[in-house]
Amino acid sequence: MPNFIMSYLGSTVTPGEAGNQFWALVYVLIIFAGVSLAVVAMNWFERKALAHFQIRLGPMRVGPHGLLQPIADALKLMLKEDIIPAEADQFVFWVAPLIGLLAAFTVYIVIPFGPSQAVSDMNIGVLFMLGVLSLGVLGIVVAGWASNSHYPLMGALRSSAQMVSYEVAMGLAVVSAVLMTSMRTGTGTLSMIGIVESQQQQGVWFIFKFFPLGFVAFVCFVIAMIAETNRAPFDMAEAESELTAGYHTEYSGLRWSLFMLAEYAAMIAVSSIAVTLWLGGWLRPFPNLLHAPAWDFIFSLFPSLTFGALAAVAVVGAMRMPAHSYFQVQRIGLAVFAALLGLIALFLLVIAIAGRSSDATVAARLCEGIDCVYWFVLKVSLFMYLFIWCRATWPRYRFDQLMRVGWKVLLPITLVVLILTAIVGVIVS
Amino acid sequence: MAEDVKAPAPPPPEGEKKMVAEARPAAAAKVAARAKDEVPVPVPWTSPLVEKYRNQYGSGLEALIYLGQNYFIVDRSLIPDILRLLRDEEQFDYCVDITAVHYPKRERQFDVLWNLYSYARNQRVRVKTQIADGDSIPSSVSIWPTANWLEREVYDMFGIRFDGHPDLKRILLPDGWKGHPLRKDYGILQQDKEWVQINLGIESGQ
Amino acid sequence: MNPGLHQALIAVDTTSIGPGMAPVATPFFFYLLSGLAIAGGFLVSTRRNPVHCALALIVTLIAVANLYLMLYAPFVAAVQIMVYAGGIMVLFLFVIMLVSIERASRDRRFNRFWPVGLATACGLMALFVSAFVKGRALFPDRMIAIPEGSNTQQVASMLYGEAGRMGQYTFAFEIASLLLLVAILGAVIMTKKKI
Amino acid sequence: MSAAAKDDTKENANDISGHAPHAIASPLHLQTPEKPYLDSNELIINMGPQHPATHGVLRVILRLDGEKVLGTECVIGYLHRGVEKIAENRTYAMFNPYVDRMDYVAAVSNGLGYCEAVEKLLNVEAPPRADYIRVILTELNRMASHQLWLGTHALDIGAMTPLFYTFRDREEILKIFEKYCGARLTTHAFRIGGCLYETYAGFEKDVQNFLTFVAPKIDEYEELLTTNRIWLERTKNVGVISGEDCVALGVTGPVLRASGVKWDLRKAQPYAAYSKFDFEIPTGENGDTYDRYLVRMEEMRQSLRIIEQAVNSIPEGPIMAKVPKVIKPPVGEIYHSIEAPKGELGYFIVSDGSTQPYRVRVRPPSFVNLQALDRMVRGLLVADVIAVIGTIDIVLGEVDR
Repeated sequence: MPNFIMSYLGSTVTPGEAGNQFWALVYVLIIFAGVSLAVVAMNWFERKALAHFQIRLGPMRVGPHGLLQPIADALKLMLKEDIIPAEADQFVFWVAPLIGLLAAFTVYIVIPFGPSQAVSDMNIGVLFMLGVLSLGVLGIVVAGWASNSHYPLMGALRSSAQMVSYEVAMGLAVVSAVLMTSMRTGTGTLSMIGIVESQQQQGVWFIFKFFPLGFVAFVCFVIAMIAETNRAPFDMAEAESELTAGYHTEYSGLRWSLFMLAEYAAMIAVSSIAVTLWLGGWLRPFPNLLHAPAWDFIFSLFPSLTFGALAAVAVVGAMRMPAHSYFQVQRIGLAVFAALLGLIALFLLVIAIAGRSSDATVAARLCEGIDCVYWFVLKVSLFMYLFIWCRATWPRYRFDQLMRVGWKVLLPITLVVLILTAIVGVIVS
Repeated sequence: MAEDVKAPAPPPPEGEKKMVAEARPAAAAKVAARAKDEVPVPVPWTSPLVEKYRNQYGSGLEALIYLGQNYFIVDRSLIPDILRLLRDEEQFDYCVDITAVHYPKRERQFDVLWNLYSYARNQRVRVKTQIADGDSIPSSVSIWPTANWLEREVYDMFGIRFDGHPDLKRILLPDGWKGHPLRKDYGILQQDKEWVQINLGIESGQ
Repeated sequence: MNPGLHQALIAVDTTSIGPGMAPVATPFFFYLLSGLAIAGGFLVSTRRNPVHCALALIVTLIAVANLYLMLYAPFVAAVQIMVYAGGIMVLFLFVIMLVSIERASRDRRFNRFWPVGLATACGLMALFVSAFVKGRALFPDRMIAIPEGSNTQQVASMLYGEAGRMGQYTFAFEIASLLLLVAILGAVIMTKKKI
Repeated sequence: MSAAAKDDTKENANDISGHAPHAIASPLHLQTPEKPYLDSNELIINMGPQHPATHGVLRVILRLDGEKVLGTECVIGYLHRGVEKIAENRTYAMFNPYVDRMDYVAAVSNGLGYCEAVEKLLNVEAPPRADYIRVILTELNRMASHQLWLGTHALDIGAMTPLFYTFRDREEILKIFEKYCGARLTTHAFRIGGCLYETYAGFEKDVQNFLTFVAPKIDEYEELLTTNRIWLERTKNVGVISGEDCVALGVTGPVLRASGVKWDLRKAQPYAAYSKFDFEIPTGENGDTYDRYLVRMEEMRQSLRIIEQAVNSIPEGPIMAKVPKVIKPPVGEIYHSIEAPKGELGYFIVSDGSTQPYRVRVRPPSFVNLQALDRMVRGLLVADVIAVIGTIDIVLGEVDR
């Protein structure tokens, strides 16, 4: 068995491809835990960022700067009474959040955090992602119906129409990116890892390929992905000022939190698709221009530097705490948090140095993996910020306007971009 | 204050400035009135408008001014005609308010009031009529759509029925409520305990 | 079920994966998915509540999609999920939600033609069984070979053809797309009073 | 409708009486005007009284075809406190604080209307300095009311952020109120005959500071919304009502002005010290939600102008007229109305010569304006109902009294 574990460390393919079920399982667990943690962190980050957009502080009481707020929220939601309306369809009501959650988490099987850092590399990875993401709407639709109440029903209707419509534009935008993979090699690929590798081979992120074609497709995809995840300004399905809470009006407690979990997991998932297709996935900036070992080493320092900077921010925060005794505990808490971040930074630094300076397989591989994951996560977090930014800035679209944007604006644009991409591709090659 | 100008004032051509100018002497007149420290009383209102209607309807109509505010006291039978004429011919196109006052000791217990305004003349007038308890009165919804809710409120609060109202039902109080609270015989602490017990499940009725 | 099929499945897996860990659980998943698909189908035809039927149908569709995956036809599997489970079933649900469920569930479940339906089902069953029994000769155990190139490319070349050569099904494919276009136009004309 | 509204601008304001009578039956009992091509069931949906966007406890019953509104019926009265009945059992001075609780976001306006009405009945006039203080505070309160409206209206349409910006700036107004009279929301700032409190030291400076503080903030709100594509799409041609319909339905205030009728009681029948100040009445053209938004934004700026003039020219002198300790107006009745932030706020007071009013009738602008909701939302979508409820700017405390 140890041999079995070690054998993968030298492998350059994903555990799914290698048929390595142990590592596949490990990856699944890591991803499950990681995504859950990311959702929790996102929860905190969204509340803080949104608050600062809106000249307020956001959570400040539970833990220093509200750092423990998500935990408190999670506890509260778990302990809350779980209400199932008397007239609801009990079984469907029970199963609906699970459908959404399963769909959102299944997507992560094919998301490549690195050249071999994925559960599996399917040769239809993109299609798989789109397909499974489209299952998420089933959870929403069924939840709205099972609640046996008007607002959730209307939310479900809106959401089903919306998500089916935007899938079309989304799919076309994706196809234009997939088309770009076939440019130099002649054979395109739908594999997520293949797409990133293709960008590496062609030496350009697809967002900049055939400028502005790639960029337009990317923008269309981003709009469609915001709509697909039911986020502002396309949050028709929940639209709290119109439908109280849309499809999850009747949900409470743990079940409601499952919906939230699914929503945020789906957000991260679609952002991952965007990053993979257009922003070079796990690739660090300029991998072709700056590819000397020295550059490798410098870029390897980024993860530890990031954590170091976060630790520094936390230290400054701890020092700036008011002198009042009430803040003493918070100050200590923040200092501990800073220390934790600092330790992580130190660990990453050690690994980076060890990985780049020695030939030790484990350290080198770990270092490489951390680099890939770091860049990937960084790009995805920018998208997360974009989601919050949009939410803070824009009013909500009306339903018919939303459909108009989907069918009359995005669909033609993506079609034209697709055709132009094909024509330009043929001309160039 | 601008109502002090004896009606019908010519419609002010463009300007608020002129109105302002008119308002000042009126205020001065009021100050003079106060200086004499006499209790103001309603005085007859004379104007071409009043003359016209008096010729038409005779004794069913009384026109008075109190504190610079014009009002008609009109016989109940003339109400729909007068209101319609006021809107169609005299440009009182804005029905500000419809309300009622209860005088339990009178034979005809209720004053019903229409408070009208003319954008063109910048002038207000009140039309008042007296009806007995249980009497109904023609609805003016067909004259001013805004009368809809206002009449419903009068019905709700006083129990005065408006004939021809499209949907006369209670507006502020719940549908099954008993009593009309703005009548003088309805005590301030009084409420429909039965309704509260049945619909809110509060045993004490409070 | 059939020892030959077991052999076939295991053989396929080991050959395709090459030096790795033999996926011992494959027959288990095969039976599991088949069972799910059959159970889903059974529920579709027996449940009174149309939404439950739709959910059962989704289970069937997903189980079948996974069977495709096991047969190394991932493209078909993905399309199955995306088009059927993700698209068509959502529209199904969309329609069902607008139907009065109370009335629908009060209706008789089977109309008076049910013996005809049953007979048809039995006939189909017999056809399948005979094809399976006789097919042992036609499809030898190890005929499921992994074709060259990826599944997506194979589907594409069947539909659109290789360079310079029309594909096997190009004509049929285009006809089907025309049919769909006509259907869309018909739907638009039916719902719009004036265009 | 917009063509009619254009006709109704100030030149033709005299012609608005020629409209056809509009009978409004209960919309829920009306026949659908056109039968849909494919048979579909109508959906009756209850919006409120507990709904995040009905601004309190308004309940709107919507009759929908899909998401299209076929008719609405407002059910109000959840906040009914019988203010008019209370008035009959309190003395004139005792009733004064109650009026603050009607339109609680514009309490100062309510108080001003009531005090002036009783003053008219008593035939006294507030001294000039009191009038100036009244104007300053009332206009500040108009700002506060419009800011609150803007924030909640934007929130209804889905823009969360302006809410916090407007609340931040409204806070400055409330601070001035607090310093002036000790209360922030229900101020009870005025008394019959004038003002009870002299301005505190530094009042003028505070107000001037506020003026310089808030002027760029209004630009900031506009920056977020006025040219925002989504905002335009959500508000343009939504909830259109013509000037004619406004007049027929008795709608007043910014809603009326946005439909092109240039009418503001501060100009038409000036009260307090308004005749001394120079300001514009903003009007719209289309009578849609966007125009109402623009009109209110401009009104905020005009309020600033009025406040600036008032602060700079505030006269010295007494702040209270000679009013008897026990207020006993002579027998008679009076109607007095002011331009509250939401429209014409009128008080009709009947005195029987005793210390308590015989009858006080409040003519609430929100109540009457709300009646136009049905006219404005027919044929629109559910999301528009929310936008239109927000744009009418109702306060349920005033609707239900």
